[in-house]
Amino acid sequence: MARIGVFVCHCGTNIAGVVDVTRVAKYAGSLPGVKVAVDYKFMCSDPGQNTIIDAIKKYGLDRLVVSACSPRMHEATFRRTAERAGINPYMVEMANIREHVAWVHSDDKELATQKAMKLMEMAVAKVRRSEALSKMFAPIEKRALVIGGGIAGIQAALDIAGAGYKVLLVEKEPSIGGRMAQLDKTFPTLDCSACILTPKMVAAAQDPNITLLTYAEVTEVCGFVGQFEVKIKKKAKSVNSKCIGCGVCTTKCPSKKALSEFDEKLAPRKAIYTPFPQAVPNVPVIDRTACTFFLTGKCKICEKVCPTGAIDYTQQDEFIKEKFGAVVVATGFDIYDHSNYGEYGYGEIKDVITGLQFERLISSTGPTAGHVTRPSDHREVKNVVFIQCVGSRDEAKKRPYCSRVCCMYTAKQAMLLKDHYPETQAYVFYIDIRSAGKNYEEFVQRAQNEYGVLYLRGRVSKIYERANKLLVKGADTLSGAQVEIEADLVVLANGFEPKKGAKEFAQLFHMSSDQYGFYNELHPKLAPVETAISGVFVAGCCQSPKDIPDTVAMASATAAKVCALFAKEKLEVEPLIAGVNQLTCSGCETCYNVCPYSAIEMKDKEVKRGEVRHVAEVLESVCKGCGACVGACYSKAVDLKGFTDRQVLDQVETATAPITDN
Amino acid sequence: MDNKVPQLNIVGFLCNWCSYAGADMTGLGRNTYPSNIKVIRIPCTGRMDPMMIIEAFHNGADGVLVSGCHPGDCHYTEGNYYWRRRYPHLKSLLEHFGIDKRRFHASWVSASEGKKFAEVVKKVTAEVKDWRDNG
Amino acid sequence: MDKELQDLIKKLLTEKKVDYAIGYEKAYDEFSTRPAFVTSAEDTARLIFNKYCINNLGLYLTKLKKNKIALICKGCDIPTVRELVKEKQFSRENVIVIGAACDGVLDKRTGKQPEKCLNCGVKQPKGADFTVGTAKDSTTARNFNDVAEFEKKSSKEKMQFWDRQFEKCIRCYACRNVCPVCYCPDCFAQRSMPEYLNKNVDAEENKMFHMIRMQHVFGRCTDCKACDTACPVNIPLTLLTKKLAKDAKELFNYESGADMDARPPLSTYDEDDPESGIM
Amino acid sequence: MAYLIIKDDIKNLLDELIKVKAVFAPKKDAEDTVLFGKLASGAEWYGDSLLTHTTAKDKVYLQSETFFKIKKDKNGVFLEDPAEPAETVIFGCRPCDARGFDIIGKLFNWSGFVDEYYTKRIQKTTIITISCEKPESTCFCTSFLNGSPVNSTGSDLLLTPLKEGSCLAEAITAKGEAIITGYSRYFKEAGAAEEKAKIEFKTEAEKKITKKLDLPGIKQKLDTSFDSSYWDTAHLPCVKCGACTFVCPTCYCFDITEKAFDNINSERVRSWDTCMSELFTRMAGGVNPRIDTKKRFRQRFMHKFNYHVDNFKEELCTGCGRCIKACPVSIDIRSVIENV
Repeated sequence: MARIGVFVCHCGTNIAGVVDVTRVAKYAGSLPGVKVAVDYKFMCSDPGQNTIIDAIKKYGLDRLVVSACSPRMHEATFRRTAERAGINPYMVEMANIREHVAWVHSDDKELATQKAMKLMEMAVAKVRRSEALSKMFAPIEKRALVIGGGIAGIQAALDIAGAGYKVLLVEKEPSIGGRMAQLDKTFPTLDCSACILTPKMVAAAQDPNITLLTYAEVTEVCGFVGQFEVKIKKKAKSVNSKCIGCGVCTTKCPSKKALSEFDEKLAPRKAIYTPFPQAVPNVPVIDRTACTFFLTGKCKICEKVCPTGAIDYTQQDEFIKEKFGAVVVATGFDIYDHSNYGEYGYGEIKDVITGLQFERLISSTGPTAGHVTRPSDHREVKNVVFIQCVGSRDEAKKRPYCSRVCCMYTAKQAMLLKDHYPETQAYVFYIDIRSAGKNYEEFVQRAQNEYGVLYLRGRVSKIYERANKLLVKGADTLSGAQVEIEADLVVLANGFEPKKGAKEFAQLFHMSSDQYGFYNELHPKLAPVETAISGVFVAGCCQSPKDIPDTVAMASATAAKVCALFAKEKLEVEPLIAGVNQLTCSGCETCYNVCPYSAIEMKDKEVKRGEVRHVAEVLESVCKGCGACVGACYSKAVDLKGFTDRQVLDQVETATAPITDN
Repeated sequence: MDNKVPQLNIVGFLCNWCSYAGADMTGLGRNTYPSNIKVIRIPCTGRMDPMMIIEAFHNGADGVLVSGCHPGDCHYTEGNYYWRRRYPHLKSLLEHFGIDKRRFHASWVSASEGKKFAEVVKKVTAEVKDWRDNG
Repeated sequence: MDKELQDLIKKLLTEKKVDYAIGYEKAYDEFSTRPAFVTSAEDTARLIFNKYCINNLGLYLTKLKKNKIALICKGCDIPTVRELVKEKQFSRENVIVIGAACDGVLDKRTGKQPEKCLNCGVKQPKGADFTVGTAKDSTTARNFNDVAEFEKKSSKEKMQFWDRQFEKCIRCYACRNVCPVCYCPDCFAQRSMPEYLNKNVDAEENKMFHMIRMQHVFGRCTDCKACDTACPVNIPLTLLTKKLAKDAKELFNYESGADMDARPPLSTYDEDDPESGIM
Repeated sequence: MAYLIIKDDIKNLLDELIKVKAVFAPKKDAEDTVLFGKLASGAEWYGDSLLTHTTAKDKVYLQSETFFKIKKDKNGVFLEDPAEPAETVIFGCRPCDARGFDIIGKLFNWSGFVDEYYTKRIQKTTIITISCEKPESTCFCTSFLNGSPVNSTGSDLLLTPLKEGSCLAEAITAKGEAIITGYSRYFKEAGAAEEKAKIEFKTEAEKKITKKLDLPGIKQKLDTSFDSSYWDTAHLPCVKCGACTFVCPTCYCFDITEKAFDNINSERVRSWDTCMSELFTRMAGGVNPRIDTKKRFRQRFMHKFNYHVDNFKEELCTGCGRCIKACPVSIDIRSVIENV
């Protein structure tokens, strides 16, 4: 006979403010098999857990029900509590009376209490059928995959490698560096972006534990934590390993059709190119969509000029398949495309540029060597209008979130402009200034007070092109006046959005993403770098917009998580897996056909003395416990530990029975 | 709709990874919904044996909701695709046996769709109530 | 035709191609036949084939798994063989399918042709290893009109209809036991841990048995009507099995036992499957 | 003393009985199934079929009988008896069905043990039987001692249809007598001519039953054929469903289970079981002495025509032939035992 203890948590007033917890505990006490039922302010606290441990000892309990918050929050906590008191950790069930009751039924305390009683009763019904399960272990491939070679990926790779583990760093572009490499200076210190990034890029390239794989993409993922199997496409570079990076090919290449991605399409680039001079690795690739040879069959100049014979036009995309124990996803962001902002000219006005384009213009490595000129006629500029919140905080454009860095980078850009051209005037249209961060507010104040940047609180309603100028019409809501500024250049503070294809990429790992496509962390506060997929971590702006220090911190956090995982000898895995009762198995192979992990094996086996039958068997180390086999088996021969038919049926039975509360 | 619908029993089967987490999110966002639904956590909609739903109706459930990850988002890759096939078949079979269409529903609710979960529960409760009140 | 059949089987048995021949023999009166298991050439004289041969003998394949069998099949029984081979219950090499041309059978209870014979496209069997006799297929195609008609009823009417039927049910399990695809070693209906179904016989419990059985045979049931004709209290199970066939066709474009290569509809999926009203 | 009742008055009699008792009689439904159903009026009685699809056995020996209800809570376990059975009339069953009650009645009162559930019900039940005018090809009641289309064993009142649109009514027991005296306006005394007509009726009807089994001979054969190779092949067509046993007027095997409604309320229920089912002899731990289908098949015939005869000096069969008709593969009980 089961000896069940029921522990009802108040969660301060979170639960107790809505649910009559003493009534829930009293009702629990009336249920068959329940030996003790108590309520307590915070069950998860130390004294709370000790209450449970004491009760286990005093009443000789062998299973527990904790009526508290979501099992996703504290199931692990109470399983450990049970274990400490000598009970099998899988003899614990939680009734979620916080997220599923108190917080959602606060409008009727009586109904909420009744539901809490019912959910508790269902958990009691389930735990009555629980079975002791023993822990299982799986091997760990102590090698990490870092996807994305921006500052987040580089930092994560360096940290993991620093701890002595091997890392494969995969980057889609020909060079690592990412967005940060495109920036001129960084706020709030105004130090040169390249100066602080380049050493890290080089360090990554030189670290013996890091393997760089640029111009490559992840195409397929299977497996699970400790044992991910990842297929990676190495795109054909058309340049082989003999390349010494002398750059002659790029200089001599006659093609000028393509626009430089690195320079945000402000300048042409060659068909054979390295994205920027400091690229790592310093090996060019041929853009086959722009190369004269690939387009017309004639040219081959690069091949002729290459001193080492590194050009290989016959190279093919290559696929490799490798195993990793953990994955850091740092795939970065795109900036919002403002072409659906009618008021800013639908992206058709040449001299309305993005913030990132401005970075390239003002960067000494940029297409204009740091001279801020108008893209349309290359004239120098005098009046520059900056507009904030483009594709941020805009419900109408389905971008209601704040991109967090635009206020800061606008201030920085306005200051840089003034530094370069003291005679220019910068205007900033803003909604609010968000400058939370160390030395951030001071930085914005400097822009206004020392650099004379004119901040106008309001939105721009229209930009007209008139007589080689841009007429910017807007409202200054502080003075209440309509303003019109004759500008030479308009710089938009485009917000961040998920990288194109982010959702498809998420599906490779079965990560969830939010409605915009930013990847979901496991918990917004307590697990900000983990994902719902164990062993997959997220860093940087693929999770949400953030600045460089936050990105670096997050990257290092993922590295810490990966290292903590790799430090273990073996991986403890949940024993909640499927099992086949071969006596009742009819050998129809339905389970074998539906298993997503190929964790079912069909065997001819002697199931009874003298009776050999074709039956299914679960490969325990491969099964992930999804239960697809259970849902499909009509012989009812497969069951899922922790979610057995008996448990579910008893929950159903209890859910539909009336409350017998007296 | 009114969140108070007495004497109506709805059993909800939610997958652990998306919909259960989504329902948690409903709580975090303090969105309210009718309290008739009693949730049973399952690992995946692929685990959803149609027998369990038949048993629920047999035991006197007025309505059943099964909710899982959006197609393509299944934590276990394919479970919800199998469910997406079982659902129309089962719904049609149940209706043939006289279990009204309004009593059996399915939804996709992701871990971030707390608001959607509340909407789904409201809609399901309203449909079941409509069945009970209007036959 | 009986002679031709007997000679063929005699030959197969003499040449030791098969251990058993499963056919029909006369039962208790001239209007009834029953399955006959013949193992020797001398014994073949009792084999007959006529319009009272209503049983689907495919049922016995799962009971004699280890043997080589010559099985006499009407055209409508052959999908059963395919389905069982597909479900790995029998190896196709171990069964010789002898198709018997059939002009339609008579239900011994009513003395009438069942509906399936009126619109039969396989009176001349298709997919048999040997065929005996000739018959002309019906000119009208199989249709789901009767099911569609039933579907028009309100859910309340449907429930009342089935409640009345399952009030009659005595849970003798004849329907399950004659079903060729109900071959589970231990049917859910007789389990006790967990007890999916109570042993208690009442209309509700009976209905649940039938609902679950119908769900379990979905996409596998070949609508052979064996259960319908087996029912000692005339519950029109055909209304259910035909519904399964209709749904398999309409929802998944699948026909049980028709195509050896098609995966059963619930053991596969397509990423582009319709959402079917999922919220 | 015999009486006559006009056929038209039978419906009136039923209408009156309905007012005071639960009356079960053959009713035909939309699927042409004829079963014993509770009558709401005498007009619902369907008298044109020989045998109903199932017997009237389930009106006395319920397919699922609740022994008691159980309520379990913190204060203990409480049992509650089921409601008392109602006064019942089974109208229009056949002599073979009625004889079934006699046979299983002996079992439920065997060597001093009284099954109170069966006994209570049969005591409150009046069985009104109608003699068979047109026996069918599956009938073989005359093989049994006393077996006949006009046999009265197990009946309280026997009606034998005579040619003139009336029935001869013979009270067999006091319960039958009570019907005649209680509703005397429908009955008038019969004369010698009617008594003679009944004998003619019997001769005519028995003539139609062509199959006669040598039961003592069969019993002798069965005594020595337990290990006969006959069973190896005889069982092959059998699909091991329970149709034959569930339509049988004499099969009495049962299973006792508990039906739980929730954590608090449950019932202990006795339900019919069938020796054809693998579950029937499965024991805790999984051992099953009759796992072979052959053994289960053999058991049914051995029980009916051998073991039961040893214990009760009569066969566990009345020759109604329902099992032959209900069998999905048309297995004929007569030929199975004859061919041993």
